[in-house]
Amino acid sequence: MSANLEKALHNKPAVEVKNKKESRVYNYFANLFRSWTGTLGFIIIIGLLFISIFGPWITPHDPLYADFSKKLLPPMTDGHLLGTDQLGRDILSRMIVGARVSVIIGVLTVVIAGTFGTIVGIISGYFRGWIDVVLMRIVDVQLSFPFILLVLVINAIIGGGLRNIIISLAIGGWVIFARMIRSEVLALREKEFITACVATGVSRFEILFRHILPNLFTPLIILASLQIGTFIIAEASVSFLGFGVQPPEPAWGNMLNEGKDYIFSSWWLITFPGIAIIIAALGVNLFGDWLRDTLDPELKGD
Amino acid sequence: MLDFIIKRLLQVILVVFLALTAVFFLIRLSGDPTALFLPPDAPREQIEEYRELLGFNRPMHEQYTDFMANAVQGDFGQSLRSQEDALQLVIDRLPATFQLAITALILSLVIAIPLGVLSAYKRNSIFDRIGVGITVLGQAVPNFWLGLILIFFFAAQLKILPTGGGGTWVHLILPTITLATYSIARFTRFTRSSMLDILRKDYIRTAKASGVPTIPLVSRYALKNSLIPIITLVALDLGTLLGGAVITEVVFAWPGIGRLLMQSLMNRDFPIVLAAVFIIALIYAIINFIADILYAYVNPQIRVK
Amino acid sequence: MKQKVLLSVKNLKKYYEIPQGLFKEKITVKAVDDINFTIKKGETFALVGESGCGKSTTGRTILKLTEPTDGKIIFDGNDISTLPYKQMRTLRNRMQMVFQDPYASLNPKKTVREILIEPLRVHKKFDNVTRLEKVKSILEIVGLSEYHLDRYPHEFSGGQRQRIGIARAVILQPDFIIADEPVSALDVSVQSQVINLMLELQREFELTYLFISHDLSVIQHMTDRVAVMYLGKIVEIAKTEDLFTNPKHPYTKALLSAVPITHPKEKKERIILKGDVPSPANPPSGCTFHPRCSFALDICKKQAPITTEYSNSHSVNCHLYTEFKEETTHAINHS
Amino acid sequence: MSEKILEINDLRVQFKNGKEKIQPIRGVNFHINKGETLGIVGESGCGKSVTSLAIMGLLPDKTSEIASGNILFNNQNLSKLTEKQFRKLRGNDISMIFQEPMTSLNPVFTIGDQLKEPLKRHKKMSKSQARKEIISMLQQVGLPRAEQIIDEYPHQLSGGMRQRVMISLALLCKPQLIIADEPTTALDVTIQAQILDLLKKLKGESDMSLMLITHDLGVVAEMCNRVVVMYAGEVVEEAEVNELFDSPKHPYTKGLMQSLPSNNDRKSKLYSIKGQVPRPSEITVGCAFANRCPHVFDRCLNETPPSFNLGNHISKCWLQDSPYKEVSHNETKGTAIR
Repeated sequence: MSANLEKALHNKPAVEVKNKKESRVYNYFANLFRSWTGTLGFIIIIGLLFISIFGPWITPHDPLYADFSKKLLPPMTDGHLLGTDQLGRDILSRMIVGARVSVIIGVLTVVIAGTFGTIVGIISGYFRGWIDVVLMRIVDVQLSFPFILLVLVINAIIGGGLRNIIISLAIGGWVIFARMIRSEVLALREKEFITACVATGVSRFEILFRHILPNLFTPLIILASLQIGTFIIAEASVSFLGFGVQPPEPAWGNMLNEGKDYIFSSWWLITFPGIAIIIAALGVNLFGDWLRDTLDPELKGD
Repeated sequence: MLDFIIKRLLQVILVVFLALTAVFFLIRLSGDPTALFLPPDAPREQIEEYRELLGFNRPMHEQYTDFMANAVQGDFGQSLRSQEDALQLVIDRLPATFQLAITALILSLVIAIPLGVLSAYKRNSIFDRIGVGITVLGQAVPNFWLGLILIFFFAAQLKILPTGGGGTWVHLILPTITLATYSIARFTRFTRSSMLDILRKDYIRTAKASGVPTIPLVSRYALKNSLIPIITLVALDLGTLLGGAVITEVVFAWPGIGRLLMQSLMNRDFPIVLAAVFIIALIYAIINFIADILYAYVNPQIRVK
Repeated sequence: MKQKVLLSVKNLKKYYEIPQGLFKEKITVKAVDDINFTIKKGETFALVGESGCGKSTTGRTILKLTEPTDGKIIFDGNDISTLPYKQMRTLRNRMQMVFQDPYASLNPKKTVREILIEPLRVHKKFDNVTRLEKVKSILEIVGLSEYHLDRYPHEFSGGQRQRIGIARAVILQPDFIIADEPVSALDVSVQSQVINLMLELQREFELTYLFISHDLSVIQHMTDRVAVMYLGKIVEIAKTEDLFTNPKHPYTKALLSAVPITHPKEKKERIILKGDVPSPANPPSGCTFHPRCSFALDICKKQAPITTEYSNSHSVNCHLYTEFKEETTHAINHS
Repeated sequence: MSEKILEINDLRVQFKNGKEKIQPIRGVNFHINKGETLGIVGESGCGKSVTSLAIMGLLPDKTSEIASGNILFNNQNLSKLTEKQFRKLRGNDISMIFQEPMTSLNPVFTIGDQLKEPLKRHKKMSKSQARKEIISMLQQVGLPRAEQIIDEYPHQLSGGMRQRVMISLALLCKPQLIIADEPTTALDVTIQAQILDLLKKLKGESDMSLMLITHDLGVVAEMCNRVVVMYAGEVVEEAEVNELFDSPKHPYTKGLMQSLPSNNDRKSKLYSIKGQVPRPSEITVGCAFANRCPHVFDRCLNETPPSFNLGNHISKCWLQDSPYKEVSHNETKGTAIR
């Protein structure tokens, strides 16, 4: 037999296998940059994170400093790139600081609602029985009430402020996670590889932690990324209606609330914060969509 | 079928009951509303008197059972402000909200379903790009902001449409567009994805193999199949539409339930809040119930058993 | 020579209840309905039947992957039918399973190393170093190699995955393996490789197999005794050679005759059964096979047949062999 | 010499997936004579289903294309047809029976609604006429209660009954050619026997041709006149059925036959072909079967073997080199076929 034949008959040897972990990260990025929507989302997210971390140091003016002599200046005047508001505060600076509020609210709400919802979903889906019935009844009841209204009613009752808006959003948002995780766990429980674990003699506890949890990671990360956008918009809506984050603390939503009275005279008050919300929500959604397409090929095209 | 209807009705009652219970306790735990109606330096006796009058001094469980007993008879008490019947106030606002929600729903279905179908069928074409663009952008635009921008252009600049208020069809135009945008985005997305899913199915290949041309294949065959998931998703999303209606009503000063609810929340006029919660939960439950029946109608696997 | 009995199943039943709503009565599906058989140490016992006959449910019930409704499962002298989950766990190192679908039965998030070490870890066998040695040697035995250790299931073909599944089952060196359609998801050329592997492993580790399959040619090749199932019941049990040369039950005869010929010149008398298998939720009265049986007697509609020993290793559940043993057997054999 | 109804010459199909391009079909040649049953045998991924979709013009249009070669149906080149022309053929002159009777019928339409489509499209029949025709066809394929089944939904029928419905759908317009893609694979063995029996009976009643795609050599032995064996996107062997079973020439065909349990002694080690079917991306130069072949020699690894014609028996293997002569595609047409 020739050497050529030897080669053909044997599988490729174990080169490259060692660098697997690194190459996987590399692959994700290569994949990301192949999709321009994903790349755009990624860039927006990096930008948002940058602004919200370094915000206080990069604002051109003090976002809280009111100068009535300079109120309602249009954009590009007097060193105010995006103009000033009715109290003469710099809009760009307020938007930069407001970004942090949106990011904190989006991320923290997802973490809190996601954690709570995941725990409920797992308990419900894995242990079934009466506890599942009770928990899912609660979820049904909550889902039978529009999300944004629920957040509004809760926030109106418990009061405004950053902490309370996060609590209200988390109370409104956990059910989505609970329901998704539960159905995911139910589907996993029926998978043959879980049956195979039972047949091997793996304990129920280990099945949950070693086999079910790792498989929940992908759907959870996808849902979380898509929910951040929902929460950012919800917070803006609630703040716009006069609840949520209270002035003078700048948030995109309450800037719009204050600006709406000047809609006939000063268009810039309502335009720029709105665009900021759109860009943020767009970035997170695009990235979330890309994540789903990449991590969960089953759902592709959705 | 009867079995199914009874089961669903029980569920509706349970949902409304639990929603009311939750909001009732949330309100009571958040503090005593009497203080709001009296000057800050009101004497103690006056506060007590007022609490007595409104029943806030009694034990919580008694207040709750009383409230429920009355609520069952349709009595949610009187508005703390205007002393009018709370439920009646809410019901009076119902037609305006319905008008807005239904026009917006119709508008979004009329635009979204054809767009979604086209987008899925001509995948990666210009239609698809437009469809996906609308989907992505529409979901990122907060509807209150869209409302403001529309007011700015059509009312403030062009002066061709009113900024707000209700009454005529002209008043309906901007709120409808505002409210429908998000739904158009969502429904286009549902339609597209469920259509894409259906077009991959074996039975579509079978129909092609027996010579069915493209247009009936998509419009008759695949659409009927994809209606099943679309109905479910649309029904689930009507909650978002209702929620959006509240915000839209506020932006355009539309005299519907949403605006009433907002004002009552601001004023802590809790009988009205409870009555509004009751009505909204009830409407939403009924919508879902109708969706289930529709679902059974288009899906023979449920209908014929 | 009297071989030791490893497993005996007595009056095993598995019923499922399907709720029909508030006002209607639940439907009971008798997936496995009162079956009896024994498996001797070292033999390969087959369960054969068409889809929905209850053969897979039987396998899963024996391993207590679903709880039996009634009956006894006696493994190596102990009744395990009522053992709770925890006690059952410790016994599982002696009884293992190979699944049909090599794609679904391996956790996609685990590497081969993790998949194969798990049984050893769970049953606290050996220290870490020895465990890895064991994993490597079992991989070698099933025809894979060390460099596959850190790969994920999706990097393998169906045949290779089934080898991993088999390796997981044999790594604990169990006494008894239930193989549920282990080769039916595989291509013809890979099928024979896996069958060879299973036969080799049986010799090497003195395994006892319960082999569940619908493929009669595979069963004929590798099993010692066969039980034929129809609608949750066993209709015939015999030694494999006996069953294939001398089937008794009309259903077995039809089943064997339905197997396609192996050469175009072969002529085969075919019994084409009428209609479809009835729903197990609403089985026919008496003998459940009677509506499709061309030899059905009046009694078949009214009364379920009892097990009749035809010879000491061949039993049939059919009225033809209880009521009118002599004449009818003759009639059937010449029809 | 019998008339050819279908002829495929050097067909190559290309699939695009992003930048990747693969060829699941790499030069396929065969033909079907009028009235005969041709079996196409091969394992999953050998390209047998892709071939059938190419004949039907049902390849996914954006991700795949016919790279070269042609498909002649009654001397009409199908690969040049417009979608509209093709539609007139599908379900009328050529029809297809699919593998999965459970998913191949639309769940939200009644059987009658689905079956009337081809009659409406191709035969311009009125509703009542079509209904009569459908009922008689349903009876012909052995469905009891045809008058009721026509108004029922697929989920109310069993797998075997649905496959009968699929067969009646294929037969409605009395096509000249039926392509059956694994028609019995999803069915139980007793139901398979019923369906094969039905196909034989229907074949005997008309002069239509049948192209039967299967992985099961037993089904081939039962049903076919001639057999084409496919491996990794190519035809590796083609012969009359008795000839093929009596003396298979290609090592792959031999291996397939020898590895059947019924061709081995009980409990003995089965003959098996080592390794596994290559993925289309793994195929390089030389014979695609070389890495699994027990007779492999140097030439197999470097040169792709041509199809050797051994008197009505074609084998694509270097073992058949001398004393037989190589046939080019043009010659194949002339000499390989009676």
